Amino acid sequence: MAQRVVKPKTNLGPGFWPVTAFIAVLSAVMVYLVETSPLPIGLIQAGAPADSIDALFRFLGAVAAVIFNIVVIYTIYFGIVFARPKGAPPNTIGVQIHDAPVLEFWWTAIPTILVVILSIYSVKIWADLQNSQGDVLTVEAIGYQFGFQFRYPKVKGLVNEMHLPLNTPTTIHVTSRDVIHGFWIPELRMKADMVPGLINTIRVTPTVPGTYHIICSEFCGVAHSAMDQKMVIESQQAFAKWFARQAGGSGSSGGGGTAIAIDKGHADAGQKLFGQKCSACHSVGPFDQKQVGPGLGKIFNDPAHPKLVNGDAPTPQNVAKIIQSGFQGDMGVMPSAQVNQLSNPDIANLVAYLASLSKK
Amino acid sequence: MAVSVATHGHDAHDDHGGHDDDIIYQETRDMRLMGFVLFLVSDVVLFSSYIFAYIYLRNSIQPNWPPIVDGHQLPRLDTAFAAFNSVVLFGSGVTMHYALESWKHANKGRFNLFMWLTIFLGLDFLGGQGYEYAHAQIGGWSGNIFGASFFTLTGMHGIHVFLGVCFLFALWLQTQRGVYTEHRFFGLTAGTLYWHFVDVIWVVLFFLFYLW
Amino acid sequence: MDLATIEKVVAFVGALIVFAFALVGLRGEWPKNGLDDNVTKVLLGLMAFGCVLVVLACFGVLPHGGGGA
Amino acid sequence: MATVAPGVPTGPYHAVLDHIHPEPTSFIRKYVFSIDAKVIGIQYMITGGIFFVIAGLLAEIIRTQLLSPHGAILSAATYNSVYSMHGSAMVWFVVIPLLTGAFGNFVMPMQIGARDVAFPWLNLVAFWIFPVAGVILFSSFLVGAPDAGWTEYPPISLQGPPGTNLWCIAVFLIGISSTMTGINFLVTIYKMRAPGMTFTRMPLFVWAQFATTPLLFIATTALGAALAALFIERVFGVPFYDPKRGGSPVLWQHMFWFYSHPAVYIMIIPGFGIISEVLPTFARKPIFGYKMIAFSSVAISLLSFSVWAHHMFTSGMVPWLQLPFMIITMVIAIPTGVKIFSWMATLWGGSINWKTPLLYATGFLITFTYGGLTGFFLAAVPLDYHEHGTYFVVAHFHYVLYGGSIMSLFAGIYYWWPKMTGRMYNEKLGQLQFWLTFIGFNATFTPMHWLGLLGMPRRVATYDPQFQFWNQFASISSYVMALGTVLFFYILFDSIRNGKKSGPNPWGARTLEWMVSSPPPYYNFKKIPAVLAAPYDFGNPLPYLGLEAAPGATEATPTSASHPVPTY
Repeated sequence: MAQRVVKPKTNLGPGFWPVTAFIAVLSAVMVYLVETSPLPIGLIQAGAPADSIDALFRFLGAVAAVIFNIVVIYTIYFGIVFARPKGAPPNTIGVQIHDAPVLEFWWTAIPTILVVILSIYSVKIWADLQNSQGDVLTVEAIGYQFGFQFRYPKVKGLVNEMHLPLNTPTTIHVTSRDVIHGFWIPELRMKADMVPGLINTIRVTPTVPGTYHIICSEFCGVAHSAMDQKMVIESQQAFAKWFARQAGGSGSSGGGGTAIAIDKGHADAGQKLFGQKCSACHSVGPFDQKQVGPGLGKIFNDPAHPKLVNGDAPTPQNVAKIIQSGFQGDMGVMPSAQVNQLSNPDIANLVAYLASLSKK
Repeated sequence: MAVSVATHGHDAHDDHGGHDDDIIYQETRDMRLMGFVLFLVSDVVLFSSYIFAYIYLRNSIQPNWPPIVDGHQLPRLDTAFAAFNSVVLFGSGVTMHYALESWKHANKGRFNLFMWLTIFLGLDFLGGQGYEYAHAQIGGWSGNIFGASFFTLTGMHGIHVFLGVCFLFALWLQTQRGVYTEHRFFGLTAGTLYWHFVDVIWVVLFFLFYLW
Repeated sequence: MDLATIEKVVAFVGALIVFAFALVGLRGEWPKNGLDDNVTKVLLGLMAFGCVLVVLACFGVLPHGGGGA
Repeated sequence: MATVAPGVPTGPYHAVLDHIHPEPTSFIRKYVFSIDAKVIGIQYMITGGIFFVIAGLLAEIIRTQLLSPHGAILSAATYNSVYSMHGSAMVWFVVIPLLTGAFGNFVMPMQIGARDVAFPWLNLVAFWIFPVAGVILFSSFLVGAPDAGWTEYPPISLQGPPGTNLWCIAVFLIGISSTMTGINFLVTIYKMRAPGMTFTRMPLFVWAQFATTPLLFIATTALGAALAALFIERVFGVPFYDPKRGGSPVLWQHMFWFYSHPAVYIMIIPGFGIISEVLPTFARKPIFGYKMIAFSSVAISLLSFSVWAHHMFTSGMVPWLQLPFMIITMVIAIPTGVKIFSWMATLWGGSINWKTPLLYATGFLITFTYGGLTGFFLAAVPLDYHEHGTYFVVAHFHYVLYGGSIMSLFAGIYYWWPKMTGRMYNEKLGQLQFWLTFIGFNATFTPMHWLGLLGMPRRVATYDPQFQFWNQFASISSYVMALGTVLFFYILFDSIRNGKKSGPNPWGARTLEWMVSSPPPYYNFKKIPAVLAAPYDFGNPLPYLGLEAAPGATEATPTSASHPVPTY
């Protein structure tokens, strides 16, 4: 066989125990850091399920860190220590060992025990979420392409923004009007799919006031990425005030603010905005150059289409109205200015830009 | 090193060509049979998927079944006729079984009789399905989920029956041309298994759509 | 006698015949042990079960409530 | 009657060569419509490689788009099509065909000592469906490519562009191809092993293929049913999924994931098999815990049928049903963990020869462990409420699909390349390519974990500007990965042109495919060998009898006069 027989190393290698100690220390440090971190995933906890979900994250994170350290560091260590020495003949063999039943038993048993522990812990937190208190306030959230609307008890119609009072166990029923959306408030660590024809329920208890995001987490169409809406957690007094306004007012649209100063719009700024917000669905060609919505290049003087999609005359005011409140009809669905995050001056700029296109 | 090699009986067969050939036939037949049965298993999964879909859709609008469409309660399907039609199909399964048995016992006359009985009963079943389709007042294929499930599942089954009839007819032609012998008839085995499979799928569909 | 009754009578008689022949076939198949034989056993058995279903349907045991709303 | 040498059993494929198909002579029959599993395997590899390049370019377009929070180059509509096609192509047209079709066909028959698969013509048909389906898939770009992600959840996919129909057809066809391959491989492995090759003497790659086959022909059929229903609903308006007409969108998710979760294991179990071949060969010691690795593949395969709803924790199902799905998902970690520990222990005490395939195998070990551990975070239902549908998921499945499946593919290609072509590749460049891929990969996908946890949903063309830094970091790292891939193709090209002859067994491996010349002869074995033991006992004589002039097999023992026959 070989001209020079290199005896395989059968021990654990020279540095096994130091490396093991290193793994132990590193793992201990990582576990300590994960377990003591107040915000293990770096997001604030704005309400009730967040803390228990973060607790689960810490626990899993600690276990995962230990396992990962063991696998990676030993693999690298074995790789270095048992590398074939330079000059050894290429058919030098390693230790001819097939298995070690005791070792295999333990490395099956220990993960099994870990899985049992992790399952029990997950089930416990799951049960807490299922049994958590809700129902003091019940809100219904409805997704549509592309935004969220809400129905509050005793408020007629739908409101366009969500406000939640502090320290109030709240049940949110989510559903959808058209396609599947996701309803996700990262700071509350809660999410449910908004499935048309189905009502899913989540329960939260907000504890930290502030403005947060509701994010759509299921692909829902061309403006999916823009489906990101503000929601407010506020003191019970502030909420009561807001709620009274909704209950008293028309309730339907969140607008009704200041009028749009159309004549103050700048076409240049409008062009930039158009590229960011509108060009996903609209071309600047004629009406028929349809992408998702119609082309807008000749919106103010198109003999073939003398009216806007909603049947109004093509005046700057009416165009601004569509941009502000969105559109839903047989041409498709366009999100409102609030969903698109367009301020009133933005709308004026856009109208000015569209007007400049039509003049060409 | 301990050499553990099993030795077996049939190693004294290297003299006559026919014997070797038999072994080759037997091994390929076993492989083809196993492949064919696995194909039937994957076909079972295909039907099971739609059956799962049917049960799922049905449960999603409990307790009204058949569903109410536009304020109008859909009628149940015609159980009496379906019972009759089912017997026709099950009968064809039994005749096919006896056709294969006759072939194994080299009884050509009875084989032909049972084969044609099977094909005739299969066609009869297909005709009955046509009658059923014309008379089922459940809003057509694309009207509602009942029609969608019923016509998709029974239609898929009907296609299988139709292909089965073609398969059996082709097999019969092959027997007339002497493709199969008394000892080598894998095609007939496959055809019989396929036909039994089609019948058994109907047992499930019959229960789901008419008796549940 | 209306059409449905005739259909039921024919189905009932047919189901008994088919059931009997299926059982005879099954008995003949029982001692054999190839893959095809085993599959045939299962399928013939299910077919016999189908005949039982047909009999139940003929006597209106299934579907419960006699159909309709 | 052909002459049979004493000591070699007969049988259809055990019979002497001229008993079966003679070697074709025309180019078309030899290289295009060949029924030789090795040629078909290489055809799969080339076709899959082409799709890999296309799908990889789509990935780079995605990353380039995400350089800017407002979307750098594409409109949202185009972007949606691009990532949908990237996912569909990578899953169905790259990873699955390469791991099963390519390596399964090239390596598996040789490893069990067979001359071909059980149904060579079925194999031919199964292969030719694959490029046709691929062309159909990519031609959907001409009419408006599908835009709802590779999962195509209705109802949004019901409104999708016309290309969605082509997508249905293409995936349906590739499903048929997978089903054929699955049946073919199962019969091959069950019925055609060489005499004496009992189940516990099979190489582990064969075990992996064996464990994958039921997934291929059972789960794939369910996907076919779901796709056909989607197609029927889109074209004929038959209600299955549309809630407005009584259908259920969640029904699609059940049917889709009933396939697609097992599909995850179709994409990884053969990879496990490749790793289990590479590690003992380069550590030059037996694989540690052969039986545990073999049985855990089967266990994973069976368990994978009962975990599909863990993709649907947020989509609305009976709450208590979440628990069994969560627990079974976690249980899968046990056989997987056993495998990982066994691979580590295989390195221990070895005489490790650090070549590119082994680098990839250890790279696989590290990234796959990472991906498996983040899988735990997703399996735990409460955490999944936060992570579902975010970049955390994207990061996780790229860790298992790229860090797992594609790394094992790289390992397998480097490992068997000399067998396929008879030529060595440039070892230095190969190692450089590994480091580019490994570092680029980790730098691309690690940040996505944080992005997802902090609130970035997946499938977005634009994103919150606060995430810009890590997105740019990921995009630039992905270019490093792309550079690695370009280098990879250069290495293969260079090897074909300038590579030195490898000889039959350059690695000193012991499985049967290395016992024949490189590239292997038509019908692999002139005489079917008899197998006496599992193949991994380095230093012992080779456990094969009857190998005729086994090239390079210096340790071979002479043919025995006994007459071994299969024990199946």
